Amino acid sequence: MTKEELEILYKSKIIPASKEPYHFEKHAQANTVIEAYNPICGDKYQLYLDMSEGVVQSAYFHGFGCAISKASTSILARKVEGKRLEEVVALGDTFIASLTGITPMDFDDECLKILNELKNFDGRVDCIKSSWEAITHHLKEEQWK
Amino acid sequence: MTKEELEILYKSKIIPASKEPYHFEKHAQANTVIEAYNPICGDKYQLYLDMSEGVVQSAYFHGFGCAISKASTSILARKVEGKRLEEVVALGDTFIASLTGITPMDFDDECLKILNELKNFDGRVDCIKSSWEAITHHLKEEQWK
Amino acid sequence: MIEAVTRFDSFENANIHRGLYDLSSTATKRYEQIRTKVAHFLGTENSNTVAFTKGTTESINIVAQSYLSKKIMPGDNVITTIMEHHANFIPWQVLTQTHHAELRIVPIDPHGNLDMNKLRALIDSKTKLVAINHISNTLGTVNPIEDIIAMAHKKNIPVLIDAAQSISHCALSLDQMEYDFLAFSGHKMFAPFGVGILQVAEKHLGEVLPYNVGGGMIREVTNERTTFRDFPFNLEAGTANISGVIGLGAAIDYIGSLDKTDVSNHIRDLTDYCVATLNTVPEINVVGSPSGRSGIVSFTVTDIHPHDVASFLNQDQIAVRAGTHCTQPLLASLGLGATIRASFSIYNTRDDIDQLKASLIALIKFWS
Amino acid sequence: MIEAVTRFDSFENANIHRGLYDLSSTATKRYEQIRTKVAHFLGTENSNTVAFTKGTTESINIVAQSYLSKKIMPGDNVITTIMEHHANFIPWQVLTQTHHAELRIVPIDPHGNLDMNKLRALIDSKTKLVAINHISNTLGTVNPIEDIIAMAHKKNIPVLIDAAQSISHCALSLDQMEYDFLAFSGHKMFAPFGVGILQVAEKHLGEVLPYNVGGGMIREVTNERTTFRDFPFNLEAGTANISGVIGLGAAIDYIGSLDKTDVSNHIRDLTDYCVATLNTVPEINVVGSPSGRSGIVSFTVTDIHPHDVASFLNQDQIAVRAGTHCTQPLLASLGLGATIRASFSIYNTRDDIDQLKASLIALIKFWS
Ligand SMILES: Cc1ncc(COP(=O)(O)O)c(C=O)c1O
Ligand SMILES: Cc1ncc(COP(=O)(O)O)c(C=O)c1O
Ligand code: FES
Ligand code: FES
Repeated sequence: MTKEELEILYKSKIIPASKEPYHFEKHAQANTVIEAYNPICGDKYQLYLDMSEGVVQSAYFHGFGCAISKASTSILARKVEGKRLEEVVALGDTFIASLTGITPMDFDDECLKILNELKNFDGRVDCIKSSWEAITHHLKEEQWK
Repeated sequence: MTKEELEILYKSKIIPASKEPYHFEKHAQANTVIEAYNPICGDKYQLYLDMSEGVVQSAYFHGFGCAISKASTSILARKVEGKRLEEVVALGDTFIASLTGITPMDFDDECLKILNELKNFDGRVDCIKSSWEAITHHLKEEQWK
Repeated sequence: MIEAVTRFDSFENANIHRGLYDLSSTATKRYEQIRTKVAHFLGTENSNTVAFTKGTTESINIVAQSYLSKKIMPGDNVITTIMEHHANFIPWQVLTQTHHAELRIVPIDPHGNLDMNKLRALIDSKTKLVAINHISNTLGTVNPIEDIIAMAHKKNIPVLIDAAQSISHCALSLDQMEYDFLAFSGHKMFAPFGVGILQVAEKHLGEVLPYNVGGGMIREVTNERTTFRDFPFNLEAGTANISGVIGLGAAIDYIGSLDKTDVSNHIRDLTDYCVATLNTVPEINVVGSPSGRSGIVSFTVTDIHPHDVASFLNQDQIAVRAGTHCTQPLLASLGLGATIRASFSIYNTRDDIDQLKASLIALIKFWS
Repeated sequence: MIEAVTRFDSFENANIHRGLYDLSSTATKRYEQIRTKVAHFLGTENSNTVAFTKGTTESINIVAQSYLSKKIMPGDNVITTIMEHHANFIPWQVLTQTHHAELRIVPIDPHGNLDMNKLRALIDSKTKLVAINHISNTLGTVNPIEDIIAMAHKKNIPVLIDAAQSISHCALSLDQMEYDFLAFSGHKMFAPFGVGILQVAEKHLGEVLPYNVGGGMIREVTNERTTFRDFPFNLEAGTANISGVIGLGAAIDYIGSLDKTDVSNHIRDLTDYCVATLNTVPEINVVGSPSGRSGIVSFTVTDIHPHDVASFLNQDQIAVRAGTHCTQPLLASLGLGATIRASFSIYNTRDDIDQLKASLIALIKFWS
């Protein structure tokens, strides 16, 4: 990625999504709270999900992190709302796999595609992945209960 | 050292001294017994000294080791007999220093000279040194008593 | 291998798992790729079973201190063998002594084979670990690891394999064995010194606690307490030997490129030829005659100390080692002070063995 | 340095302290010569005060486990500071917790200087060690080590210096200090990764027990017990990172060839210039203003996360690091999540700092 391409990505999506993230607030009454912690940098978000009948009714998040992780978590919150638990897990698995570069993903979604393009940027893949891993991991455990 | 020079050294001094070492026997009645142990190879000799009036009256040794260490200990036994404790310590210090290559030694003695020449041979310097270190170390402690 | 290491040292020298600048992220990526490579080499997809260590010795000490010391109780026992390298002997001796447990040492039979009946008799419900080498670095004996693992697992006892000598013999199917812990060193497989592997079976991953503590292996540190990352990252405190790891990666590529059966046959052939050749000289005494022997032959020469033999052979450009080979208990049990050891790799030929014999005969003549 | 390592890997690759063949004896000799070189560099003739380790982290863990853990009693305390690297913090936290002792943490004043009055107040007759870094790897603060040593020694308390950041600043006269333990890493002084030093004052040599156990560090092993060699050889179990040590030797030659005062002045100048330059930009916040600072400047940029700053700077070929720099307790005490850190070596120039400023200004504009 050239510096120019990078600047376009940041300007068009990352900075806006991180400056005005979707549902960025503590949502204490949520029935599921998941912590997404990135041990590499120490950044941390709380994900607040309201789940009923196996569906994510609403998703909020709050915490501290870089622009990439904030944008990624913001996109995550928007994407998972209205999805069934299994759908969220499937999406999470596919998206995380796409970040390894081994399994490509069919991106009909512009935002996910941009995140994916950043996977090789300066060792920042964990910034993209952290919240996705936390939610996928948590919901998988939920499924087994 | 060429292989030829080495063979001459071995043939003339090392092998004979190791095949028929001087005073090579257990000497249980000796009043001073010193262990010379080389942790690199596990070889070990007992040095049996009979000391009286600050003079080494007799020196014997016994144990297991390579030709170099046996020759070296044999030479040691012969050299220390009749010497005063301080003389043995001084000789030991000088000889050990000569093996580091830093402090040269004036060798009027043919046997010590040959041992010294072997100091760079194949990492065997500990074989030469081990008994000398043991006796010098022990007698120094003796002096402090 | 050397090329890989030099390239890294020159152009890509950067700390891993630390900063987020380009160099560093390249280093992290290569480091983790090599972890995956090692995992595949060992027959697993799960690269999180693989920790980088300083070498076999550190790997085994980690199992002793960070795994077993938390489990072992007074009266328990650990089983090892008389033919172990000190690295797989002293850690268990020290551990059992400090925990008032017992070290049980499996002997060998007169041929140098492990005494399997004795092993069977020594394993009991108080056994907490069986620690054994795959190939003896002094006798060359290839131990029946699969049988031993089966025997131990029947009683739910974990098995540690010291694969220092076997890791370069890829044909020995380490990758199909169900060991619990595997330890080896890079330098035994043409990688640099000072890097090694501890592999842990999935079921024990949560039981291996941190060893060194410090940067890079933590989740969170407060004034009051620290939480640690999971295995293998909980073991990798401080700056890693990155060029060592990269050299290890190159070594695995190299070994992987060889034909397993060819290598194995070649080394077996040299070993057998060496034994047969040395046995033709009456003054040469080959140590042991185990039913499986690979890559290593120890011997002594009547009336000439092993170190003298080795020094003269080195003069003839024949690189053998003399000494106890860090197996003092074994040599003591054989009544030997030291041996000369010839070891073979893919580079050697039958010619080398003929030269060895010729040099030995010349030396014996010279000495007499 | 790279040349020295490659030469070794290519031609002289042989295990040390083991076999007695030519290659190996050359390797042993070079290894021991480098031990002497390190000792001289640190101002002592006694090379037996110098142990080779994996790095600062391992050196400090050794002092914690192999020295202090045998001495510390419930109710005792260890003193460290809030500005330590995790490598000099977690080992003491873990040790004091497992021994029911107390970890006492010296705070900093608002400028980022160590609070010497607090330190004085915290030292008491139950203090078993003071462990402190020479230069903070996050703030750049140069600590008054001599004063601290004098204060501790008055009460007979040993002092460990983490010199990871100061070892390349030869002008800081480490070689004239009377510390009890000194730890540093090769990679901070242009040597390879994965090698470091633990130096121990003569009076404590007998008190540092083995850490890893195995080959190369023993006197004698029997089935029943093992006797160990003396320090430093009792610590060097297993095959050493020989090429790392050789690289360390080359690095010391290199550092030794520099003019101490020049290096020191150059780095101080860059540090001061960096602080002054960054302070001209309102959105840039330099962390701390200690009275002595050398080689390191941490800062943040208003409204831009440090990792985003670092990534953009890296695009401009400016290598800075973002994160907690393995000093989470320090950052928490400052109320910061992370910082960007610029660090300077002899290679840097004022130009680099001007470029840093220009890149930062461009980024701030881009981001707004
Ligand atoms: C002050 C300080 N202490 C300790 C360390 C740890 O050194 P290493 O990772 O080489 O063990 C570092 C560097 O990373 C450091 O800067
Ligand atoms: C069987 C065996 N175990 C352990 C070791 C120790 O390996 P390292 O010195 O690399 O830790 C060796 C080699 O020296 C060995 O041959
Ligand atoms: S830097 Fe912490 S999540 Fe991106
Ligand atoms: S080989 Fe042991 S003393 Fe010479």
